[in-house]
Amino acid sequence: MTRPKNQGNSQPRWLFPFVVTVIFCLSVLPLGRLAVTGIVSAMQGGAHQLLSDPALWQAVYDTLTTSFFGMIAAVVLGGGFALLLTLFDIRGKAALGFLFMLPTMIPPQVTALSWIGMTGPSSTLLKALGLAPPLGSPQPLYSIGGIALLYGVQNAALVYLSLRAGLLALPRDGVEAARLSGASSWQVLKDVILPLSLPGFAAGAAIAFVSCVGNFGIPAILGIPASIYTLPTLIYSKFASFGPGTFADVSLLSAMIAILSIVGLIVEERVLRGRDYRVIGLSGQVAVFRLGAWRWFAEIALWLTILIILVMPLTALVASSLAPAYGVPLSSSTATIQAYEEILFRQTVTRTAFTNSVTLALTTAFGLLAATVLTGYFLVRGRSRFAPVIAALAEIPYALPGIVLAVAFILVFAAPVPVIGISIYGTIWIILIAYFSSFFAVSLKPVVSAFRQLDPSLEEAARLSGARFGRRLADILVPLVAPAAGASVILVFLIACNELTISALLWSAGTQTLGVAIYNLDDSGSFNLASALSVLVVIMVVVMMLVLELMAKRLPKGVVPWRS
Amino acid sequence: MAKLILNSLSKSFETGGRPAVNGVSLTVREGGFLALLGPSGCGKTTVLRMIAGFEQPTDGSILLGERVLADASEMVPPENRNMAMVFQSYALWPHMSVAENIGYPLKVRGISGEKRQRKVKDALSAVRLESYADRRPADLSGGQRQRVALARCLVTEPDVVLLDEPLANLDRHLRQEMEETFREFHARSGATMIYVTHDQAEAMALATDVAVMSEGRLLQVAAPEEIYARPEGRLVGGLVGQGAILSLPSPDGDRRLLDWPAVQSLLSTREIGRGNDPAADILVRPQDVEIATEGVAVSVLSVLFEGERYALRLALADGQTLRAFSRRSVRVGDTLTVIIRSAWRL
Amino acid sequence: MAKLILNSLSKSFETGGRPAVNGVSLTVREGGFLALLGPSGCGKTTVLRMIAGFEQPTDGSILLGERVLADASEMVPPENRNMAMVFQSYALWPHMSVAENIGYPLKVRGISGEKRQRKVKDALSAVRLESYADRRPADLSGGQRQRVALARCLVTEPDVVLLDEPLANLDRHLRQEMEETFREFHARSGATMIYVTHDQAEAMALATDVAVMSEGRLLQVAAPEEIYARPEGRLVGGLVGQGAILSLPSPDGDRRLLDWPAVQSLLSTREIGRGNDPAADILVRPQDVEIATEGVAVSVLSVLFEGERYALRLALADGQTLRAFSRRSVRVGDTLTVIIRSAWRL
Amino acid sequence: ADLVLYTSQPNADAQATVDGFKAANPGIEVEWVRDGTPQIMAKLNAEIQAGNPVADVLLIADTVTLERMKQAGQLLAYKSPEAANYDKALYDADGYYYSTKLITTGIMYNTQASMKPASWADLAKPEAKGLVTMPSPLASGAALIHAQTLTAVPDLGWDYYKQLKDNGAIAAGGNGGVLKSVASGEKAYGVVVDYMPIREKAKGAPVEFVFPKEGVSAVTEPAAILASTKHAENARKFIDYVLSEKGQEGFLQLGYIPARTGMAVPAGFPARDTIKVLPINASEALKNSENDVKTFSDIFGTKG
Ligand SMILES: Nc1ncnc2c1ncn2[C@@H]1O[C@H](COP(=O)(O)OP(=O)(O)OP(=O)(O)O)[C@@H](O)[C@H]1O
Ligand SMILES: Nc1ncnc2c1ncn2[C@@H]1O[C@H](COP(=O)(O)OP(=O)(O)OP(=O)(O)O)[C@@H](O)[C@H]1O
Ligand SMILES: [Mg+2]
Ligand SMILES: [Mg+2]
Repeated sequence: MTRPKNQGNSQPRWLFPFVVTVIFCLSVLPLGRLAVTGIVSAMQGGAHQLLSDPALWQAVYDTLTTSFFGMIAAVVLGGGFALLLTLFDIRGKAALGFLFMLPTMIPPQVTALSWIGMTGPSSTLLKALGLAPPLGSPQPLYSIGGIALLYGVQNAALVYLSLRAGLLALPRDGVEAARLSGASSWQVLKDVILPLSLPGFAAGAAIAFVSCVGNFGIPAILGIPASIYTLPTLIYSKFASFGPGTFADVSLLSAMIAILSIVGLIVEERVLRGRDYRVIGLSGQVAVFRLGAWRWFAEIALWLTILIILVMPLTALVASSLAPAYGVPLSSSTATIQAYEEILFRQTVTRTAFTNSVTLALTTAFGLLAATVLTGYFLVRGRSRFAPVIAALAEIPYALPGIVLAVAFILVFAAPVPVIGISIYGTIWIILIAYFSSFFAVSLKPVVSAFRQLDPSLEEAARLSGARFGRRLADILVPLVAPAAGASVILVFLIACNELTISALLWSAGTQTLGVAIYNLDDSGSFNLASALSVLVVIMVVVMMLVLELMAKRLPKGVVPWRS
Repeated sequence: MAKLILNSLSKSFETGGRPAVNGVSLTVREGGFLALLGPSGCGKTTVLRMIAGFEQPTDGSILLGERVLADASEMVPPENRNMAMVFQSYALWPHMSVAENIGYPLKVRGISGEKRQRKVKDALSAVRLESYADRRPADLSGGQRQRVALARCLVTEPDVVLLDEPLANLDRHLRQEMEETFREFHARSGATMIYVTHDQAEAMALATDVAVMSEGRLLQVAAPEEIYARPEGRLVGGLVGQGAILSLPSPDGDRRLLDWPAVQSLLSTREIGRGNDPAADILVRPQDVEIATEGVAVSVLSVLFEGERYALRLALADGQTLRAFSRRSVRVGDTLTVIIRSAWRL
Repeated sequence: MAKLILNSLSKSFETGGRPAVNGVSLTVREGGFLALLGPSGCGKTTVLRMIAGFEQPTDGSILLGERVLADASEMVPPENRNMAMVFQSYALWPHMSVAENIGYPLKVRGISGEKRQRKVKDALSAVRLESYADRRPADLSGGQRQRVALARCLVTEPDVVLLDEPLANLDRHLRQEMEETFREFHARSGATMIYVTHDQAEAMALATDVAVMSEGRLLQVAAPEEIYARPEGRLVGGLVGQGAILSLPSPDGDRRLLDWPAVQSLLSTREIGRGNDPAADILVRPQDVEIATEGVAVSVLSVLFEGERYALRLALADGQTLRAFSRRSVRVGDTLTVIIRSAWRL
Repeated sequence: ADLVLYTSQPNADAQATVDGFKAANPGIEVEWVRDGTPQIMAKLNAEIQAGNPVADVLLIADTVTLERMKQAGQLLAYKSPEAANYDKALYDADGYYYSTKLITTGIMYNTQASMKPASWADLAKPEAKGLVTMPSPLASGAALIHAQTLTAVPDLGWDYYKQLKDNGAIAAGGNGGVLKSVASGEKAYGVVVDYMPIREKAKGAPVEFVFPKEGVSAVTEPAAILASTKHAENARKFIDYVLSEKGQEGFLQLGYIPARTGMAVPAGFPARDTIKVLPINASEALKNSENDVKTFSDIFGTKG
């Protein structure tokens, strides 16, 4: 009599160790190392009064409020786009979806500055309308609301992509049944579509929240003038006056951030708990609602949004790349493409940076996808007790400001790796690992929510066909979560392409990234060169997206996020 | 409520070759109960989906009384049609409990509190799912899901009820109970009902009218007795009842209902002068084939036990097959003689 | 291939109250064809899912020959069981075309090129979907989807085939063809087949053994003729055949098959000395109820046209109901006299 | 590489410095990393924590930071022969660090502004209400030094910053942000390091830079050798180079005021002796820096 060989539950034996190893390397190791250093430093540097400093609690409060409202803004913006573009008969969906991705590519400082310019006394737009506030009047964006708004713009694509993947998995007949029940479009949305796409929604909102908690660029520009400090800006200020207690302070502040992001996660978990999102049967087609007379209105609103979040900052960017110096009024006589010549033909760093960033971003996006599909599968199907812990650990690195994560990785890797004796410090590998760690959550979220919605019988049918785990993964699971996988790859790619704060600390000769190159140019006052490089990055991304568009027919349905 | 009129309704899908529905014209009278019968893929679901407003006709129009519900250019959205439907795929909302699923159409209509609870409870007990009110659809068996879909469909007072194979996954007992429920519901509410089924016994038992479709076209509409007794054409003849269709020489005149002497003479003409006369399709129903001591000789091709009786497939001398019932088992290969009590020229 | 043995198999779900499957012991002999019959929600699908390996039994074990497939602690994963299944919900892969869906089990088994194409083509033509090879499942009708699921199930050479209401959405013609396909497949491959259905005629026609379940328990397993002729207990009696169950005084001795005189005497005893004798459940099948000029008087409760005949519900004087068939229509409320040719004490 | 340099100089300047050094010392392979001062310090300290500092020499914003490193024993002393050509205030007496240039912080204004500021006090006048921007000490090392320098001036002190705050001044980001904000006309006046507006003006931007009459603060971009260096010899050569006339000439070329005595000033700057540099005591400043940051952010910060 032969005994059964292994548990019949759906995952292979190596999956749990694999997931644990991934989480250990990408999250536990750097965070743990940082914590150890923090504790050691706290003991050496004496007890710090950080916790009793009201400024800290004010910062926690400000972080929470800005992140919360930022999340709301991202959800409204990204959710609105996702709903309108996937469910309604809007014209020009592809173009709108395509353009909506791009603001993620514009560095937040650029967006912030162009918005300040737009709404401030020198705004050409407001001047033309006669609405320009007098010189010196307070800038409305220097506020909690302003920060939240820009967070929203910056993170809207996160919500858009993750929700869109959820919407594509909606069963059409469920929507139809609701309409036939007499529910108006609004009721269908509220009672059926949103609850069913809740995993995607919650994932997008959670990742947006976490991203806001860790953002540095926007509060640095918009917050500090209004005396609004968030935990990341506070951390920067600790680094600015580096002292013996700095590591302790930074670890403590990072722990705060970790707690905030875990709070966000718990909320997400609560929202999703005890519900079933498995779509029974086929979900091949998406229902399309007619907007009727509202269509014009919706289309105008969508294009207007694109204008504000993309065209205006981009115009500002292009304008400053063409200006010979900052503040010189741009006209056909003053405009010069000298910056582009300089960037393209004289600066050697440009090519290195392009190669590095594109390689890093592509490797991270696709490498992470492999890890996240497995981890996501484990989290959703695994019924493991450790699932919540693993989910939380995956999330924290993304919430930490890049500088903290980079420090953590320096702490881990500055000395040669024990046993093998190779040092990856100063090579591109350390940036890659840090990227893996930081963007793990971005990549994981949409995939997890897609798995939540999957009808388990589809996998069962494949198992009975004799397909082993790897096979099922390749043939059934990945194609079925393709929209989410596509979203995760594109998101990670977009974010990694422009990444600055991590690589700023980890780069060394020959491993400059685009973010670093732009920052360095900007920091040294070569604004026009920095702008020109930014414009080139946007152009590069647009070209890559167009290539994707050309390949779209060969890719699984729903992968290319602006195609319906 | 008013007549439901389909006016040379057509629908082509982009991906499909031939139209899924092709020029279907049909009037369902007020409070009528129409059964839609037809082979798999003939367009039944598509017709229902157009009536419900989920698909726009590519041609033709749908009217409810005077009101144009849909034509090729415009349509009333489903939520304004006051219809209810049982989907072939059930279309339950996985995030709602059974009771919530059933109560949703009431909720949307603003019925709440005690009244809604009572109605939901009634609907639950009508489908025998009282104790499952708090389950999620994913935790139900196939038949239970179907029953939830049924309950949801019947909980309101719709003008038109569309049922797409609503009993396909239920056992005989429940089927009978549910048929009873439909009948009651129909009598009570006076709603116009359209019932898609592949089970013609069910169709006959429930409907006031039976429509038969094939390959997107409407073949015949008539009352059940009528369509059973006088089917038009091979397709309807083959679909309604389990008859076998024989190809025999045309009988004289325009007699269509043939008795044994007439059939016998046709069978024998065929044996003598074959090929001369134009062939006619003659429908022979199994209950009209009687095993007797004399008659036409047949050999037994197959014998299936059906519980109540055996279903036989018999071959005539020239290889054409007949169907028959027998209370006794016979052996495959045996030779029998049968009398054909009645037959119908299609 | 070998015997499939279920050994006091049980399954409880966390959310469900009573166990979905409760101590089911059953042996399907090698190459057997077992039909699993039972009311909706009785645990049929759950049994199949345990055999396939999707659910772990909470108690008991499943063996294929000597090999333990599953018990409460361990199980062989489905991919190593060489089984095939038609899911009640079809479980087609929406991202693959029809041909890809069907070819997938072959692809996994490393069969490729010409051979795979041929097999897929054969399977497609067996389910009459030759021209739909390149469609996506979402663009098919309900019955067409079911047929794709069928084709996918039969395309390989599995040891065990599990069919969960595989014909529920097909019309009679296709059903008959598909039944024929199953029979052929069974004969050719020698696979052990387990067939869940709610249609007992189908079950009887196809299976070598019929198992009846109710509320998670196995009530009776026997050959079709056997179970039809000698059902055990009210539940099986009620499920198999469309009989009515009368509550009458116990007949003398242990005679179970009762003829008209015996039934008549029971009916009359009942009328005289009721309440004394312990009651017995007597199953009366409609085809055994004959409308005659004398016999017991009944009134007609309902008349349903079924095409071939009318199905009557009749009430005895004390209100108990009988079912009968009639070739002629009768009116509701009429009084008839009927003879009960044969009855069965349960 | 034979020498690793961590610097907060702008990119092009760092490259030029390294190129000059290599030209003067052929055969020495130099690797350099540049970043903002907070980042470079975070990086360096993390490396030190991990026990493997990579840098050999530092060339970063201010003496205060290096003073701290000196006290922590992280620097290597080297008495450069070039020190003789420098003012004693510009290098550490023990030879731990040497200033290389003077980057002063003064006032820039948009040419369209109504007032032409001539002193720090002008920024607190009603004409400048809501129109002043300055870098934040959190983002810029120079800004902290500037605040510490100005508050040490008896007439100004923290009261001056309170007046600025009351006058609607904002403190945000680094010097680059200030430049953009003033050049684009969003603000009229900015507190900023000298070379930025002077360079932009040369390119045609509508800005002017003034050295206020009270004097300017200066950071001196000192160079130092790390105690853990593995290339001490090359490191010394580097120090010698940046202090040498040739090295200083290079800084001049880049548009900075060289620290070495007797050097010219770049185009656009007033004569060296007309620039009044306010003094700062590095060890004093170091002691107070934490407090000063706090005071600063209490004024501009969380209480506002
Ligand atoms: N995942 C689940 N969780 C809880 N209860 C379940 C679950 N799946 C099935 N059940 C319950 O177990 C019982 C048996 O279900 P099963 O699906 O086996 O029924 P079935 O015999 O196949 O019925 P049908 O003919 O309606 O398909 C039902 O009462 C059902 O509600
Ligand atoms: N979305 C679609 N795109 C393309 N073809 C479709 C689509 N939906 C249905 N069809 C085709 O239209 C025809 C009619 O489909 P329909 O669903 O109306 O059949 P049906 O009569 O309900 O069949 P069944 O009894 O199998 O459910 C079928 O041949 C089907 O393949
Ligand atoms: Mg259908
Ligand atoms: Mg079932």
